[in-house]
Amino acid sequence: MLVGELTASPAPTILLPPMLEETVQILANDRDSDLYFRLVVRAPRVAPLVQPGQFAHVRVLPMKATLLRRPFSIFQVAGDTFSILYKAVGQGTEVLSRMPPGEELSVIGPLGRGFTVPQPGAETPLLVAGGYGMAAMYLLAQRSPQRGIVFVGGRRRVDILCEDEFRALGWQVRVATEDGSHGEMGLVTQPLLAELRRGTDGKKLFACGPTPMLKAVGKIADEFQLPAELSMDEHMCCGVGVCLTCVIPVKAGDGWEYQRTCTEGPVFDSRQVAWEVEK
Amino acid sequence: MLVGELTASPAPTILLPPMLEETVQILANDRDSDLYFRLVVRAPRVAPLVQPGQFAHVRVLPMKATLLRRPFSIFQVAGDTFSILYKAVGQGTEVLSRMPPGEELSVIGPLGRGFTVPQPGAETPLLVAGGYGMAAMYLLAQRSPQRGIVFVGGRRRVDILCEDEFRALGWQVRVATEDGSHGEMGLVTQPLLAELRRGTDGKKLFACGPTPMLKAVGKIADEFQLPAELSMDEHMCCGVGVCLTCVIPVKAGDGWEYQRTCTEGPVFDSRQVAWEVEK
Amino acid sequence: MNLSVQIGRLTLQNPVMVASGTFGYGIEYAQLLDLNQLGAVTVKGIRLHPVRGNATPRTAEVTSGMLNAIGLQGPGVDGFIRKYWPFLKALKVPTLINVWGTTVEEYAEVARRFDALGDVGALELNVSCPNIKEGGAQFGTDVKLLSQVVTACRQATTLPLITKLSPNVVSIAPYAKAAEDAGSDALSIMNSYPAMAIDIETRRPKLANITGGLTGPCIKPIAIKLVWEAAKAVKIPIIGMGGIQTAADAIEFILAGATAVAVGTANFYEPQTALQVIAGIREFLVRNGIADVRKIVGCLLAGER
Amino acid sequence: MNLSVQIGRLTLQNPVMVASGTFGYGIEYAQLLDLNQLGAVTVKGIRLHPVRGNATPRTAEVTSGMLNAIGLQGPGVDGFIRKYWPFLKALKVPTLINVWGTTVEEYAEVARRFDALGDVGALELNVSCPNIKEGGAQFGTDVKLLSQVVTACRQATTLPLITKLSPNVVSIAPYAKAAEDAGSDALSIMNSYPAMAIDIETRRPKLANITGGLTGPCIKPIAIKLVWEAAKAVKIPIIGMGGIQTAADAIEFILAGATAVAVGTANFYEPQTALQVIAGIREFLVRNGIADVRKIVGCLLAGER
Ligand SMILES: Cc1cc2nc3c(=O)[nH]c(=O)nc-3n(C[C@H](O)[C@H](O)[C@H](O)COP(=O)(O)OP(=O)(O)OC[C@H]3O[C@@H](n4cnc5c(N)ncnc54)[C@H](O)[C@@H]3O)c2cc1C
Ligand SMILES: Cc1cc2nc3c(=O)[nH]c(=O)nc-3n(C[C@H](O)[C@H](O)[C@H](O)COP(=O)(O)OP(=O)(O)OC[C@H]3O[C@@H](n4cnc5c(N)ncnc54)[C@H](O)[C@@H]3O)c2cc1C
Ligand SMILES: Cc1cc2nc3c(=O)[nH]c(=O)nc-3n(C[C@H](O)[C@H](O)[C@H](O)COP(=O)(O)O)c2cc1C
Ligand SMILES: Cc1cc2nc3c(=O)[nH]c(=O)nc-3n(C[C@H](O)[C@H](O)[C@H](O)COP(=O)(O)O)c2cc1C
Ligand code: FES
Ligand code: FES
Repeated sequence: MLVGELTASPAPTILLPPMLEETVQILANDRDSDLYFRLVVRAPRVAPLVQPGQFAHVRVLPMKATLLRRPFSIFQVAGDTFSILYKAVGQGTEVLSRMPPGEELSVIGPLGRGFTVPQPGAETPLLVAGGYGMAAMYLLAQRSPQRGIVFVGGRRRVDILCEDEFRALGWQVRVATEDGSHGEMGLVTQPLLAELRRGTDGKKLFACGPTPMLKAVGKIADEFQLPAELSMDEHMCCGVGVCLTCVIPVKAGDGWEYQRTCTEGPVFDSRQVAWEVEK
Repeated sequence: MLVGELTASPAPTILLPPMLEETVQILANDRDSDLYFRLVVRAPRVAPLVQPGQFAHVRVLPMKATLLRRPFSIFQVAGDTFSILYKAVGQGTEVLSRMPPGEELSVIGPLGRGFTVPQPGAETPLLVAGGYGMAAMYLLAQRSPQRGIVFVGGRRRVDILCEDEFRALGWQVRVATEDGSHGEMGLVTQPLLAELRRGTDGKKLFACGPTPMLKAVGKIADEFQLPAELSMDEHMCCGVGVCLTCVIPVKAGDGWEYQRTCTEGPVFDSRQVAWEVEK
Repeated sequence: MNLSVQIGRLTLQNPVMVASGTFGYGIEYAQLLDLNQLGAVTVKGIRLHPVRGNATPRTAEVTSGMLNAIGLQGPGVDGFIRKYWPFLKALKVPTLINVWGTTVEEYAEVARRFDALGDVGALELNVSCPNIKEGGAQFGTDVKLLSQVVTACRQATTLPLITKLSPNVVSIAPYAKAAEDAGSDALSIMNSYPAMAIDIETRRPKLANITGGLTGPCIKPIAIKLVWEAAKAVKIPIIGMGGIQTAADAIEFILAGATAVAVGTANFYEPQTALQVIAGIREFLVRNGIADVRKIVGCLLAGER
Repeated sequence: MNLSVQIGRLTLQNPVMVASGTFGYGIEYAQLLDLNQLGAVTVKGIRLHPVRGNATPRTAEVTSGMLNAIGLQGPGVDGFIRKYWPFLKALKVPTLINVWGTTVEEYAEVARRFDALGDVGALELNVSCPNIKEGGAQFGTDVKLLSQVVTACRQATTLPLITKLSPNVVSIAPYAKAAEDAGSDALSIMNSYPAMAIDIETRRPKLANITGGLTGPCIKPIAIKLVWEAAKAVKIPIIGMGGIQTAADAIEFILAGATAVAVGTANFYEPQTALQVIAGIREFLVRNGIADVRKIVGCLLAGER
């Protein structure tokens, strides 16, 4: 949607993806494993607009002295509902995990620039996901007409989410856990490297997970000269591009500039990320 | 209880009534009429200590950005429970009114200096109550071996609480409402004046309600030269005497001083209250 | 019912604007609310040249508020005019340009550039940003420098000038007076308050910049007091801000002496806030039988119990 | 595990005390917690003569905090000694006397009286109360007056002297330094911040005094910053306070540079707070394998990413 359409201006120059604010009702909010939960909401206006890799900015209304929204990747979309897969890590997610069906949340979404969905005949997608990063990866796998391989990693067995669901989509799944309790023992980049050593032709990487993992995937993409799209995880206030909180260093011209993960991202071409800029 | 007992000090000089902090469970929290609710809590440690006119300082835990406790007169005591009769007027009482049985509150109590319970053969008690002031009056009526008359007043019929319960205790009840929807039309001081004009011998006034009502009762006590005990309503922070928020002007020597309603009160001898001090 | 107010020669259709740095350049929120309903849009602080801003993390959440140390990232005057001005110019409501610089001359130069642009609603001189080493708060905590900045800008433009004061002073009255005397048409009160938070597990400050500015509902009682004090000291209108979430908050500022108000941090968690505040002010006036919002500006009843 | 810390020549068994004006004279809380577990008890501000205090309403609740304008009601030195000292003297933990006056001489006279009393733990000079017309903050926002007060008290007593600084200054460093140079053994940071709230229905200020002091969790980020800044400026220990509710809050102050902390407003809603904070600090040290709380004082890792 062109923002210019909203005004009488003859000079609309900035393209913004469609977004809106919606009060949504919780349909389900169940524990998946350990500290992970799946939240399903009825969001007839937001749900149809979602692209893989986009996120919803959620206001957990019962929090009173904690005001900001929390960003979550959109995990699944079905009819007029969408769901998120979240880990209870702090105040917001803990309060969220105790909210029963029927209660309401305020959502702004869908937000951000998502992944490029692989088109038929394009590169074979290799998805790399750590922890709750599997959420964004799932929607990408589901929407991708091209099947590929998902590499999922985590600390322990409980951090491996929706493995069966990836298989049900017809994707291969390679699992690694740091404690070896499930799949290969070690980091998720190990099975990825093994796969790439077998050949890199026509492959493309997509990754979502903790920043060290993204950095490792970026380095691997560099080494093997493969395209890679990384979904970056930064703290966000507004989620819509006004506050300039969520920036990462991105190459620009001869140097670099700060770009917003909520607007120019969260998905960035790995070649653009200026990892070397020290904070 | 002598605080001195708590220390090795040989010079304990200040008497403080027993109080404690207790986490209590909500047993019932039902609407009485209109905006009035009755809350029953299991408070095995606080309940046995309560004297009529004392209050509980209640922390409504789900309030997050609103931190202070709320004071409520203790309405009824039964076994290891006590109840309060409260009106939902603002943030705290509204949140409280939505708390279901089973949830917990933190209570400090019983606090303050209560009413002098009429002893057999002493003056006939005339209780004057407005709105939620009926709560404190009920416990006094129940604990008083001497029966008397309760004058209850309010804006409308819904502001007249526990009328039947006063009657069940064997007390006479005279009702006045400002809109005439129940009992006499007008202020509660009208039936009181009518009663006093019939004779004042051996009568003593006890009052709890809005400040203008207390002031009127104080004036009537003065005119008829009757003893009166008034339960004063002031905003409170600590409830235990440390913050000096809740003070009212009280006569002292030739002049007056600020005394704490939470500690020297809430019940004051009406002759002591320095109404004439302008704020 | 009149909601319109006057800031210098600028007329606002209602007294509720959005605060600089919390609303980008307007366009970002265009899909979420009707910008043409606002009193005005104030854009993020602009200096002459593009600014990269501070390292991250740039914000931290604190009790009933947040810290930020963005470091005034921005596209500079030219970048702004190219990227955002066509959109803003087409709005029916005025745009306020939040201006800063590292020298008095830079403030004046930016003022001149916007004067030449035409159609700008007003300039808001940010002499109170706590998050940059040069410029910003240094001008706002020194009465002489403050006078110089305002005087220089006054000479550079005929646009309405609003001086955005720092809360971080012993008494705000002399600063308010100095801005008025130097030709400011209005004051904005307040900017964020210098503050800090520490992550006890990593033992690091939560902000890369170590310190940042505190905003949100937690600062409202400080802001109300500053507006009240400044209103007693000057005759020019005041734009009150700091923690506004509801119409009641806005009315508190207006009673304290603010002619208009701005919604800041609340935009981040509830983009509809400004519109809700406008509706709520209207309701309050109706309920109290007041036909004009200007009738309640500064109408605090104090000392007359 | 060592929790004890040193404030001048005074040893505290642990670094957690209660803040002046939020704990009365100790005795009021004696039934609700074991006072002998505290680092110290600080009593409500005392001047030479009894003080009636301000008119009511004296407090108002605000978002994540409160305003107060008590006006330092108190029994004066003699009244305090007669009514409260026998109880306090018998405690195993030191009592800190919060002292104020309307003249430099009065501060010194009160100091002399408490010096003569014996057994007092320390004097905390309150030069920062925002709620009285004479005295209080006027001494805390003028470096020269501050020096005079501290110097006069230093001459009047050999008791440890703690200067309680005002937050309401452009930079706290010169005040911290002035107090240190004049012989203060420690600093308390911070007192309440000047603020205000209005009841929009009655259009009156919520406090009879119009303005009051803001305290509670809402001010913590401001207090942390002031402690950090002061700690860089002086060598004497700092007692940090402002919004402490949890051990994490207290540890934030300690990392910023506080040797001890005080719990204030939180006492009102949760009298056990100070004891919970002590337990939590102990737990934090155990969890991090630190044997002595003094090892983390000022250990903020800043600028070394
Ligand atoms: C684009 C994007 C997509 C995300 N998708 C998911 C997802 O699908 N599932 C999921 O479980 N989590 C996801 N996260 C992380 C999620 O936003 C945080 O876990 C959550 O905000 C933590 O909130 P809290 O109140 O529980 O934690 P607290 O630590 O109490 O939060 C304090 C502040 O820090 C911010 N914060 C804390 N951790 C993170 C983090 N990792 N990333 C960003 N902000 C953070 C919070 O938003 C809040 O402002 C995503 C983050 C981003 C940026
Ligand atoms: C000794 C005493 C006994 C009381 N007994 C009862 C009772 O039995 N039943 C009952 O319904 N109410 C009683 N009250 C009043 C009750 O405390 C208030 O209605 C309640 O605190 C309102 O809280 P809120 O959060 O709903 O209102 P808000 O207006 O949101 O409260 C804001 C602040 O003002 C204070 N406050 C507001 N109204 C009053 C008031 N009338 N008195 C004191 N503080 C107030 C609150 O405690 C809080 O600190 C009593 C008050 C006192 C002092
Ligand atoms: C993230 C952020 C960025 C800000 N940037 C600016 C700015 O560029 N210029 C300015 O004058 N004020 C800036 N401010 C201050 C706000 O305009 C406003 O004065 C302050 O946030 C107080 O209002 P609030 O509590 O409603 O947010 C910024 C505030 C925030 C939170
Ligand atoms: C009701 C009240 C009364 C206070 N009285 C005094 C006082 O007498 N002397 C003083 O130095 N500080 C006084 N203070 C300030 C506190 O000691 C403390 O510095 C401040 O409250 C900040 O801490 P907090 O946010 O934990 O409350 C008072 C604070 C409150 C809330
Ligand atoms: S979160 Fe505000 S700009 Fe990205
Ligand atoms: S409420 Fe604190 S002294 Fe009475």
